[in-house]
Amino acid sequence: MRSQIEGSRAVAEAVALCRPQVIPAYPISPQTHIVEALSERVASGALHPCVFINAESEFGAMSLAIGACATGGRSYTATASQGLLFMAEALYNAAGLGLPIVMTVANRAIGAPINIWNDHSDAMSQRDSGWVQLYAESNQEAVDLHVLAFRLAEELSLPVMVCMDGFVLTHAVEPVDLPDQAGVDAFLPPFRPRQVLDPVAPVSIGAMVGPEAFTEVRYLAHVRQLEVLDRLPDLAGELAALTGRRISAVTPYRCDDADTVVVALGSVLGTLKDTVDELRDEGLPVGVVGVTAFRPFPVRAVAAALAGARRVVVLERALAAGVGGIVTADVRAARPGVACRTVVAGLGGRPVTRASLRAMLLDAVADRLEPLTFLDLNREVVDRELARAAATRRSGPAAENILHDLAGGGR
Amino acid sequence: MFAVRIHGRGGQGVVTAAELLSVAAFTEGRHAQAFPSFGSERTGAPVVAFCRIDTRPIRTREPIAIADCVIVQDPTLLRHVDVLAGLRPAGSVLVNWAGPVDQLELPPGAVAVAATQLALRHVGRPVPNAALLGGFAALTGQVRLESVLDAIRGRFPASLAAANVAAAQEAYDLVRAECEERQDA
Amino acid sequence: MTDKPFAITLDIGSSLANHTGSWRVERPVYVNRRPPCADACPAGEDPLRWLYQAEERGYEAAWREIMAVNPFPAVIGRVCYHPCESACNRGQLDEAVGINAVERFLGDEAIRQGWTVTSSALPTGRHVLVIGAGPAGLSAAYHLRLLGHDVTVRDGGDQPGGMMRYGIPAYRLPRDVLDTEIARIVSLGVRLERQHTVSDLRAEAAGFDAVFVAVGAQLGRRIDIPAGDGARVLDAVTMLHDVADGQPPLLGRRVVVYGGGNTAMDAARSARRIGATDALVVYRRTRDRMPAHEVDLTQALDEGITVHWLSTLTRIDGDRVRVERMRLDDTGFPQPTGEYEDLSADAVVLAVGQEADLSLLAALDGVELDGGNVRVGPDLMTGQPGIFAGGDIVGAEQTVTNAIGQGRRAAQAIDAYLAGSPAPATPPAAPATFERLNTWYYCDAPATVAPRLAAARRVSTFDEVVGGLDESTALFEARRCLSCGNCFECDNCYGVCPDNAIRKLGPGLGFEIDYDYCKGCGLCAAECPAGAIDLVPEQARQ
Amino acid sequence: MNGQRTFFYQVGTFAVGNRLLDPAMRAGQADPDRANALTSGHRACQGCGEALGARYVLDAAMRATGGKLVVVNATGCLEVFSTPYPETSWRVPWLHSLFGNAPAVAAGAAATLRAQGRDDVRVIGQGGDGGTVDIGFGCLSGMFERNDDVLFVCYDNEAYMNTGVQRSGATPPAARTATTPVVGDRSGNRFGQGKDLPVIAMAHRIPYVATATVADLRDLEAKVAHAMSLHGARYLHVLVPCPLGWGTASGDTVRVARLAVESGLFPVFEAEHGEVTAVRPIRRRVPVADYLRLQTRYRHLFTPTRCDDVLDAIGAVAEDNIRRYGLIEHRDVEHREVSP
Repeated sequence: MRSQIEGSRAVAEAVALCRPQVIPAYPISPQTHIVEALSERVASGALHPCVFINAESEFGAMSLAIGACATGGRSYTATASQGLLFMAEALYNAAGLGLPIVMTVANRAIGAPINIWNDHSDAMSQRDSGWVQLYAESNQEAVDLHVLAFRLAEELSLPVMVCMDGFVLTHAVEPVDLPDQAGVDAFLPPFRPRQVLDPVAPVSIGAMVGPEAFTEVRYLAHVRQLEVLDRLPDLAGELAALTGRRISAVTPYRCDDADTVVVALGSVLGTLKDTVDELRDEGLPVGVVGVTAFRPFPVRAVAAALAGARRVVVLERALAAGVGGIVTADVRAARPGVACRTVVAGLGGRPVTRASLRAMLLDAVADRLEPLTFLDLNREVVDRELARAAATRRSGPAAENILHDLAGGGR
Repeated sequence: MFAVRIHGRGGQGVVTAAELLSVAAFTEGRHAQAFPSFGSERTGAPVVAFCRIDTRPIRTREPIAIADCVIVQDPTLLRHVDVLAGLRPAGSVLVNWAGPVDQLELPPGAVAVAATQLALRHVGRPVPNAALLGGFAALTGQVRLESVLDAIRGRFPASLAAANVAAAQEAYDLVRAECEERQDA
Repeated sequence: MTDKPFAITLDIGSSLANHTGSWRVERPVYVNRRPPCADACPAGEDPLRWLYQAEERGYEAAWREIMAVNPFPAVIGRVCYHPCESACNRGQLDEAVGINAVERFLGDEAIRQGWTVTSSALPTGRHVLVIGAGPAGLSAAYHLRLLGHDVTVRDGGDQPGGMMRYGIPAYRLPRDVLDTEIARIVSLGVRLERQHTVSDLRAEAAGFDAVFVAVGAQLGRRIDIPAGDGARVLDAVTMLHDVADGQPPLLGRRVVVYGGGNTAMDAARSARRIGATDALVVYRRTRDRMPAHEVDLTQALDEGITVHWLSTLTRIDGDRVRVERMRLDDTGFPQPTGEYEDLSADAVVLAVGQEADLSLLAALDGVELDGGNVRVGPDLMTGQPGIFAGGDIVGAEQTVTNAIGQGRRAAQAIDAYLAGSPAPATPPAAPATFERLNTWYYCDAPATVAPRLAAARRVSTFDEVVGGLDESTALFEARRCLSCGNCFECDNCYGVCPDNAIRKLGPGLGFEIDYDYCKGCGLCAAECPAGAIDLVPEQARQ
Repeated sequence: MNGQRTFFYQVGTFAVGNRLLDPAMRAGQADPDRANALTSGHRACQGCGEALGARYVLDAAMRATGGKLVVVNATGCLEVFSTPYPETSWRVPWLHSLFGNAPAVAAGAAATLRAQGRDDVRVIGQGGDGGTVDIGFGCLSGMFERNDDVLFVCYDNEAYMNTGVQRSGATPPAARTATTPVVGDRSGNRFGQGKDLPVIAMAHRIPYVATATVADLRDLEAKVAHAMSLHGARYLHVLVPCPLGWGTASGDTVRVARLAVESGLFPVFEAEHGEVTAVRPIRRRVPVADYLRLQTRYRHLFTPTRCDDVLDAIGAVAEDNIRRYGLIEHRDVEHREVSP
């Protein structure tokens, strides 16, 4: 059913349609509306049987999910930012144990300085945790991805993280088509765990593995994650039969004859597409590649989507300090030999506007783009701070000074 | 694409207003996107919410810089916030104000409606958002009053919805009368 | 492992493939150590074994365990001075187990239930003559019958029992009890010839394959004390014999008994029972050095008998005796002080020891006498092959219990002699010392105090003074046994092994250590209440 | 206390079994068919108190639940020695996740069971003192305050033994560890209350909190059985001596645990809803020195010179426990002091 609904609520509805049995959660902006809605559905009995647990921390929440999932319960949680980092140890553990937990990450920056607004720093920091990472462009896609995520997770015994941009998507009210319960039930059979804590057939889960087998365990985990790419088209097809919408690991947009292509993840793709449409109208051969599955990284699909591109710009919503792009490295590996620029944009909630994107693309097309560009960087502020830093050479929070500068003080 | 920006204070239902507006547009078969200014502001702080309405799917996610309409839920904001920033030259302004609108130094097209008074009278609490949406429907014609009233009914429990519907209806009537009066003038 | 994740998820219990026994440098081994009670028992009993049965209410089995060693449980349960209890480790914890009282309960229970013994041995056709129907002789006769030999017992007395009958007053050993236990021996097929005093051993031994001489020490020792006219002086042995025969001597109102042994106590207490109003024991040393057993002394004192400590009898004169005060020198020996005291006495009973009449043996070739005793080898055989001697006449402690033990040893030696093979010697097990016990596990449970007849009543009669235990108190007492040095299946080892390396074999079967997994931590040994597990070093392998 | 005392037996309450007792009155560990939840072949040190304690607890819980039990284990010695690939010593459904999250993982398991209506299957979380009082404390406290249906068992050996005997929040005063060395005037771990987790657990007013040791099996089993008869968050704190970390003879594990109790240094009690309901009285009191002397982690208190001031201070801790919990029973019958 199609409705005008907040993204968080839509995701909560989608999750509820998947009949999770245990939902542990710890509140963190901008994930709160999702778990609030779920707690309400559990309390009202609309989602039954399901246990909603107010965890004492994100670490606790993921740990509760681990226990719940290992006992054979379909388990879901949501978090963001610092919360994801606080979960980090448990994330690796859930993945290592092959527990098919599904989690929403309402993407948000990581402090310090503390920042509650959207970027991808959080999820990117956990890209090697062994979780499957799927990024939603819109709330509709977020909904579809969640339904897909449970099926994918449980079929392959892997945890799946659905990443949706905090506030930008979670708090946006827009039309979303939710599948019906019967359809979801048909798509998503009851959870049959590969391994389960059960007195009927006891096993020991979580052995200590030494040098003699650890490499093999890791290799198998890698192979298992790659299976996601094999399995995804079929499952997406099944889901498309239900929803009429098809999810792909990689979605090219107007790439056919594009010699400059922007690669991006998440909600910025919408603004990018509008920008590309605009430039196309002006005759510039530009395109967009949206990456939905970042882990496992769809190397072949990305390579295929970029096959005709002469220039590639990777629009990053996170920064690997000291290197620059994060996604860029994977794109480069997929398409070696093609000029690949990194544009870091929208950190900490800075709006990524069509105007800025347009200017950046024009630069790209004109080969004026630096290998690493910070979109809309306030040059004046950073130059002043750098000059000051060079003069005083002291440690301390640059952020304080910048804020002071922005407030108009300037020292 | 029709872009609306709503200014208010935390706790005044600014976000709800944007959402209800988007729902009203949605019920009319159009595409709409409502979203708040993403901040950590607490009750009383100036806040903004946005609503885009279009006949095509809305993909862009940038904040509304160029607005077709600005709704000001709290006139005291006018002293602190540049509510008119990015307003299209022919853009509409709807302000919650019980007095004559020309006291407010707003563009000539600005319309005032005493939404707080209407809310107090109908709802019993100073929540001007529903009334302002009624006024918006009358002022811009972007959504029908009935769509606004349906959105309100879909959002609130029956008695509260009825009170808000009454406030919206009355605001609609007042603004419509005002607009007609101006047109006539 | 089917679909389970490789290496991360494992099949339960698979660590059994890991034999941690290789970690071990010491191995625990179950042992049966020699408990102090058994070590101390002159009769050769192993009280722990029959207490173990009694603890389970297996009273008949317990009794049979005793009967395999000692045919007089009911007698011994009354008259033994229970060195087992003195040695009992429990005495160091709270109070010794009342082993003797339990034995008496078992003996009495056998009488009540009419339990009998039979010999399952095939007749050997050999015939043994036992001279003396005292405890040593009857014990030997009993064991010889159990071994399949024919036995004839010859005794000069009217009734069998020897000192059990003629030396121990009836208030300590009721005659019906004695008669029953003797009858049980006789009914095994022992030929008992009463009033048959053997004087020519060589002649009498003819036709027998072996002889056991156990005539006892029936002569009261006399000492030289100046005695004036009219002095009435008796020896305790004679006095007690006469009392036992129903012909109590006339002693008068005040009786002085001289001596500090059990016989002195018996004499004094018997004197009270045959009419003396005052019975005074004169003893030359102090109470803690008195050879009489504490329980006898206590009972005597309870009955109103007084003791003159540190005193020797120096003269008996008519109805007066003179005693000299003594003091103990540094070696604990009494030395005269020259201080005297006169006491009035209608009669003086000398209880200063007993001697054997060895004339019977003196004439035999090869038989050597040593002071008042017959010299025997470790197998109790005298210098004359086939002639064995035991009991009081071989210089051992003159107690019923010891005599019974002597009789059994003699029977075993005679059996070996008749078979032409030496008795097999088993090396004694290591002792079960108190230090080896883990006493934490034993409940605090003081000894049951046996009910006693009122002192007033016991003075005037020969009714039994010490009452027996009833079933529940006997059971309680039996269960106070610590089972020193021997497993009693408390399951501690099975419980405390962190490696589950102990297998429980089932009731009565004990435990087994699984050396595949035992790491040799020693917890089982440390937590064994009874100290029945030793840790022994593992041997280096080639 | 729960363990019913059986007098008039040579061995009643205190030993594991005893053929004289009705099988129902024997400890569960006496049962030839006991679960052996932790079976042979594990790689615990000789005389490991934790291995012993874990089997005691889980066997008792298996008994109480009819075998319907799942177990979640924190990282630590117990986990490492029990499940090195390719072998596991567990015979119960068992999961190891992380060091600091066992209470939450266990609560998650309980949540699934509740959601699936499998209330007959019960959950135990377990870990060492590090995983309980330190790194796992946040999750544990959360589990307590939510009253999740989990029995959490802390096997307290008073330091991080798995990593080589470093100090934990449960390390007692004056004990030498790898990070509280005895150097110069420094005398091992500093004095202070440490983290008294049973009392902290009580402050959550959860249905059941109890302490126990591997030296009193029947008491331990009774507490596990009682805990499993209840629902909600329950906490059992079991003292498990570590021969390696404490420097005790491997055969002394039970003895030293017993002395910890008998000296008054480890109070054994139980509490329901935050109130102490029962106390195991000291049976044969011993001076704290008798307990400390067996352990090389306290050797510096005795050699080269005896540190009476430190011993007195530790003695004062024992006195305080005795007073606080009423560990000395005032009985009519006078009992002889015998050192156990």
